[in-house]
Amino acid sequence: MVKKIYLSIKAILKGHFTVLKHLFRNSVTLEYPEVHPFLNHYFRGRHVLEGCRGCGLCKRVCPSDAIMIEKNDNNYLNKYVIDYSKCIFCGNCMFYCPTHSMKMSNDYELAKTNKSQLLTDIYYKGV
Amino acid sequence: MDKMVLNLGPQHPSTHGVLRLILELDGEIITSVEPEVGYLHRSLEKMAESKSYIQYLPMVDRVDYLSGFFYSYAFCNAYETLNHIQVPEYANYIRVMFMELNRLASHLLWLGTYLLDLGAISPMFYTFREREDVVTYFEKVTGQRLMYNYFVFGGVRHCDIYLDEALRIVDNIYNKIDEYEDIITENPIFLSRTKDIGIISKQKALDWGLTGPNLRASGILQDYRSIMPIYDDLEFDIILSSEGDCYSRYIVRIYEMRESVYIIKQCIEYLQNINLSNVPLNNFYHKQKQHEGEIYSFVEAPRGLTMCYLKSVGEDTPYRVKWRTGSYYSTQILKDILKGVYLSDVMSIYGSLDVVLPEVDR
Amino acid sequence: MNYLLCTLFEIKWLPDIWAVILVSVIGFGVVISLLILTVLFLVLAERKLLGFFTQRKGPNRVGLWGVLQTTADAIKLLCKENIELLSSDKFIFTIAPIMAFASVILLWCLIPYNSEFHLINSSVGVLLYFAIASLPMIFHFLAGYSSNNKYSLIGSYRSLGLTCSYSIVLMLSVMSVIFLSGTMDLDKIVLFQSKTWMIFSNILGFLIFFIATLAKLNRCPFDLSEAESEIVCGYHTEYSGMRFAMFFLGEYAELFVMSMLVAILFFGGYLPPFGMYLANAFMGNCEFCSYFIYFEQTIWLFIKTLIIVFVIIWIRATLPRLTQVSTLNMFWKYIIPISIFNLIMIIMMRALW
Amino acid sequence: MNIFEMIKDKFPNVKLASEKIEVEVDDLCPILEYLKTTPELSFDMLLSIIAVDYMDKVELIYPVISTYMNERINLSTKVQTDAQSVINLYPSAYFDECEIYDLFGVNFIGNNNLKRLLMPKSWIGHPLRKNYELKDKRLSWNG
Repeated sequence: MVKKIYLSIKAILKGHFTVLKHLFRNSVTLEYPEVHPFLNHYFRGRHVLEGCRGCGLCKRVCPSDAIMIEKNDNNYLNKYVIDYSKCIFCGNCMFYCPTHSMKMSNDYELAKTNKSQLLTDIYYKGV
Repeated sequence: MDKMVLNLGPQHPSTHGVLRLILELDGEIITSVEPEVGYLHRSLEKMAESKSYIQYLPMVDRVDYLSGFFYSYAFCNAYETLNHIQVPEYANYIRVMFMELNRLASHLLWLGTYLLDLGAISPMFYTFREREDVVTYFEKVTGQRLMYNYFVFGGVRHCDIYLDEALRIVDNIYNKIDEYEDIITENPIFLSRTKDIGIISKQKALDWGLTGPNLRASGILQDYRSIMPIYDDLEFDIILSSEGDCYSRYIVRIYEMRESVYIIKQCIEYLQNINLSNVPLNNFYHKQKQHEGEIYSFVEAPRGLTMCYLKSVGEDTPYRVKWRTGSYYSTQILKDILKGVYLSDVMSIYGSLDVVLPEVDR
Repeated sequence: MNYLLCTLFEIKWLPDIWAVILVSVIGFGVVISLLILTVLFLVLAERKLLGFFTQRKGPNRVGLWGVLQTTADAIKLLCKENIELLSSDKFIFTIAPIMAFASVILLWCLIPYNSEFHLINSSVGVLLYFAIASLPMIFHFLAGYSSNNKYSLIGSYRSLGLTCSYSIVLMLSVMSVIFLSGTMDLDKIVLFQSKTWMIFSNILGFLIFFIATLAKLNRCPFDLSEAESEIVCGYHTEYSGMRFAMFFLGEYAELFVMSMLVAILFFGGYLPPFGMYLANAFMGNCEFCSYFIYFEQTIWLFIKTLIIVFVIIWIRATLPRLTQVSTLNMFWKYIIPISIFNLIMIIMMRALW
Repeated sequence: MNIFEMIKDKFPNVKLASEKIEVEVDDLCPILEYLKTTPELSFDMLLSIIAVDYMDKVELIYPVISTYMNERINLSTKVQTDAQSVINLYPSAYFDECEIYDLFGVNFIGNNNLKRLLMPKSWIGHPLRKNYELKDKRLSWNG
């Protein structure tokens, strides 16, 4: 009985001092709007499209049907729209692109005030 | 005497998601329990029937967002068995390493939230601090924090994994587990909340289909890792505990984390000795004829045995995909073991089973 | 206080009765402003400390180091709508938070802040204190009962059950202090400790009193009546806006005032720890110094209180929550016998001297 | 001795098909009971119940494992709309049977508390059936 009480008091004190130890450690908080997290180049953020030929493979592998490709009369790419309200950032369009023209950047701040703004045409038409 | 019907959930702070328990209370003693699930149903099984294998692969991570690699593995393995694709050995090691890291992250999250349920505040932040390391490492390698889409049919996406960082993370976690144990394991209040609470006997555990750490805490030696071929070359112990109460489930998970660290270190040791720089990327579009057949693919996930049943009739899309998950059965057992316990023990029992609701509803 | 009153009587500005009222109102105003300031500080301190304990930074956005965070929160709560359930008992629902807060204010008036400023000076101060200190709990129960929510009801009967367990222990350990000092006047209890603090002669009594205080304050590990992981928020689940703020402020005010009582009963209250006032040590025995001592006394009391508050927050950061059953078990099976034993030992000690 | 042969001795109607043992609907409960209660087999855990819709029939697959032998066998049976419930043998089948009742419309005789588990209580139709129309207007959440 006495031993049990002694052990429990010892355990409680041990726990308390372990917690107290953390008082003197540096904080691990990342103060977000001022400090941005480090992102590797594998990060899957907003899409960047360069040199696309419009083969449409990305449309076929997209699990959430978020890609809309529009071609003009000469069979050239006219519009490449990604619906960010549907996109789940799985990266399939990037991984399976045969020409490696789809890239995903480190930009992750994608919030918009209006749902229609989420339909983004990312095709880079040149100057 | 009138009984009070208490509706615990689906928006309760500690049901970890959207479980709804309809409890009938006599004072503070529970007389009957009815778990209601389905608030998070995303029809992942129906979706499989209209998506090609490659389209379905990113969805698989979403069966359980806390341990996505296991489900990716189960599905990839099913597809590879179906189409007889050989997975290179290095890819298997990378898979095991990532799965075990995922197990660590999942168990750490469980530990923090379980103690938060019991009322201890700081351990949650400590475990999240370590989990953050693991998740940031995943983000660095795979590109996202929870929905990895990293395992592909026939291997992994790329082999640019930062082994030194992984080694640093697991070493750190191994030391920190001792620190958690200092705070918690011998604490008399924690013991009074968990010892002899929510006892699941061997027979009950088997009857209700418990698997994983919950089953091993009841004293039954059943770990699917011991017969999985990818774990063949790795040494590890299976943790067993005999009491079957909340405390032994806690202890089993704590020791399992240590075992995971041990496994990861073996994988890292192997991977450091081979040259991974010339391995080609594994991003090509499979447009081959799918074989016919039905595959049962198993993996030992953090929350129990996970089975992926895949039936193919040779089409581009699976004919039927069925997920068997551990939490589904851990939720069911609440019907039985919550009878006759106090209301304040509900959270300590439910938390100790480590239920994650997306896995239940799929 | 008496000094101020005498001066007013002497200069004959006002009729005597008005002078008495004026002095009381001034004293009350001082206490109230002290209370509000302390609570605003205390809420911030708790959040900051819990942040530091868990390697976070705590609130640091509003004002420098987040000092205005609680003020901003209070303003937000004041502006919020008071949501009222149709099925709740309106009168009790409205009156409970007000009364709970009022009784805590009353507690603050009973504390001797220094040797002069003692708003309600009674010869049975300790008894009066505990009589009033049991009030907030009743209103917590009424709040939970009247809000017609099952979680609130469970929370309120849990807090009743908790009262059954701690109140006897609390009184028994206070009895040991009373027996040792031979008085119930808080001022005299403080002065009794001018040689040695009560904690050295009554360490067991202190430990028991401290545990019972934690239970009385609904603090961890006894926060089972508002255990957010089990019964959402306990008795104030249905409260919002200013009514919730009343409970919230009342809780922190009670935390501080109970810690002050611990400091008064066991740590020599406003007396300095070295047996000598710093003002005296640095300035000698001058006329001005004696005024300065009053401030110093208050500062000593607050420093002691803050150390106790720190320990309470530290405990909150570490320990998990007890259950209702184990709390009752612990108090009735272990702590009550120990405290009776302690009381008998104290009486024997007193008789032998 | 092979498990299949042991079953075959007792119940001659079973067939072995690649990874599963095909049994008649009426034989299912007796076979499961035999597998569970025979001490040298003791298949004590039902992993799951898998239902596959073949338009005309629903196939139910019962993977049972024995923690004693570390073995797994899959029993399969084909039903129209009614199947025998196994919750008396394996209580863990309760959720599975509810789910199959919900998503496939198979009625389990012997399970008195069948309910819609995952779909809303008022849902019409059984979504995992192959002939289920995906044009339900309740599914068009996107407006």
